[in-house]
Amino acid sequence: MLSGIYGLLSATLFVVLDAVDVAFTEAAVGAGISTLLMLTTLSITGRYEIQRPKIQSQIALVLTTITGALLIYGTLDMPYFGSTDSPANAHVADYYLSNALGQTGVPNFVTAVLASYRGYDTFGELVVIFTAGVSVLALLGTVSDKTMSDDHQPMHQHLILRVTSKMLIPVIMVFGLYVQFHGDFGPGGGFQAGVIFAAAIILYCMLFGLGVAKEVISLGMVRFCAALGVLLYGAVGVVSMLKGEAFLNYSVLASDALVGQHIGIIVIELGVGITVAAVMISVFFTFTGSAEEDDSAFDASSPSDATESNSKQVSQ
Amino acid sequence: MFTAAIIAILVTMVLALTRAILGPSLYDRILAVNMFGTKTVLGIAVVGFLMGRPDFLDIALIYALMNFIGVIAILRFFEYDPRGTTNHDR
Amino acid sequence: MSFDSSFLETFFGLYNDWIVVALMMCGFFIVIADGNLIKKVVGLTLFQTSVFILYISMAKILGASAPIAAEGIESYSNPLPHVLILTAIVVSISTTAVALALIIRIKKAYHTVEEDEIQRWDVRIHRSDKRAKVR
Amino acid sequence: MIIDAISWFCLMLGCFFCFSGGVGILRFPDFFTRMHAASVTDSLGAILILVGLMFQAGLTLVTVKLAFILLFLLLTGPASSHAMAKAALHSGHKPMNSNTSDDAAKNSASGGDVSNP
Repeated sequence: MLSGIYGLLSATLFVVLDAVDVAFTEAAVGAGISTLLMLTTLSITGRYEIQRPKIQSQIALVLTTITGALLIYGTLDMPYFGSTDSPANAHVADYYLSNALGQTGVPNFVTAVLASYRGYDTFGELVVIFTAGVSVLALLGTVSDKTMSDDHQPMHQHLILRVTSKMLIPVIMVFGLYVQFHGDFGPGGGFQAGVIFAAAIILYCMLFGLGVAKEVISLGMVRFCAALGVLLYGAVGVVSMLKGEAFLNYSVLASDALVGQHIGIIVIELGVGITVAAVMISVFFTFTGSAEEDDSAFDASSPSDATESNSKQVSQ
Repeated sequence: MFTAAIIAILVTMVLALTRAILGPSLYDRILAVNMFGTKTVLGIAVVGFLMGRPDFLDIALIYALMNFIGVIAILRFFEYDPRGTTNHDR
Repeated sequence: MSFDSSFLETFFGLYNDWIVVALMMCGFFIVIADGNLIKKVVGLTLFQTSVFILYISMAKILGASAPIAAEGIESYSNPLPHVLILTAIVVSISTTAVALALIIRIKKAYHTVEEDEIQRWDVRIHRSDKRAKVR
Repeated sequence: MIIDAISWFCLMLGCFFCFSGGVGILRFPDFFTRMHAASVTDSLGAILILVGLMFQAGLTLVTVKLAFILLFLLLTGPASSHAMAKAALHSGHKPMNSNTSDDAAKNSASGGDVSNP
């Protein structure tokens, strides 16, 4: 089950490889962070699973086969793979491809479309991510502050691993910055850089324990940064509005339109990067915090929530 | 020639994947997945050269990183569990 | 014979969609057949991934290159689906995180992540509620 | 010309090592022999393939990136192999540690991915 997730996502990366930026994101997010979160949850919930009656899955199998057959029947009308004149490639894409370089000065079309043409869209996505971070904190965040002061170091047996990672973490962070600011010219950008930066902190947290990691970067600061990134993005929009243009139209940010576009794109990518990194870090901290709280509860052999749910059934 | 290299890497990936699916123990699976990841890194590098656009190397780099972090995560969460066993429920 | 060649043409024209359908159905099967909530989340991510592949394969143009401007390259793949999916991936990880957080909460409240056991608990609590009201 | 030849030689040799590693991980009888096959050929194959690509690229930014990938793989590969071997040794040397036969049976029922010594 563990490796299943991992292997599948890496296979996905290969399929997706014709899209550089997407492959980049999928490698960072799908193979890295999502596996980490799954593993953390799995370590909390345990790998126990009950067997289900066969008949249930047979019904499901029949249902999926029928649905699949219908979908395949539906694909018969689809345009063929790789065709130039399919509807998806016909309308706005040509406009982007022929004008993006001249209007924004960014050679990476994906970044140009993401940050400039579809800036509203990206802003919305960023707010969704921020909201997700907030709701994870609302669901689990209350428990994690108590376990600040544990010197419980999970992997102190692995000296070699710790030394190697200590060497690697700064390199990873520099690589994250490179991805952040090189996103205009090659594959990369705020989303990927944020995830990479978060991965460095998460690596540190896994090897040296949550308490130590929280001394390096405190939860309050992470929360502050998550909000800061969204605000930075919004502020760019407001500034361009104050200068007499539409929301998120960067051309007015400097006297020259191209320079203005450049400034705008860099700043909003920075905002995206900060928010994504902060949300990922805070989600991981929260998950690990609740896992460790679980552990300490079991160590003290007085699982508080167990008694609570017991009392629930007894009292009613 | 690049094509030959890619085919060799793909075959190796299939072999590793077989081990990951068969693998009797958890560690066999981790080992196979780690190897799969390394081969993916090499594969991406070679594919970049095959397509004549070696911009893809950043992806290979981040994939190597994520592979490492993934292995550490599995070891971290399923090895020295302070409770002794991961499925103590029931 | 003519049927054969047209079938082959259809197959090579549409195999990407069929792969997507197969993956999607795998995810769907896991979601409806498995009671374990974590497995359901895994199924959902699988489903999401298949949608990503659908979009990206739509954007691919044969003979075209990755959409980063460079000298000597005439045609690029369509960048718009890439943008949509790039953000969608990051959003999907956020929603997955929320789902997993919910699962952790469920685990803490019910001590299980199996769907039918949770329902059994709910039914039991509901009944005892009713009994309390009758009294 | 010579550089091309060297590069192809490195690539092919690297592919051979990769492939033999793949065969090794599939055919060897127990975990530690498999680990030997996998990790040794992993490092060697990666070095050879990446060096071959470096010869192809010449002295550009691409070569620098390839060197970084190589450095990264050389640092992380042995480290993670070591960690894995150590972890396996720990759980293997105490055959019944944390796995009462009851638990082990349950595990094998639930998916069978826990070593059952």
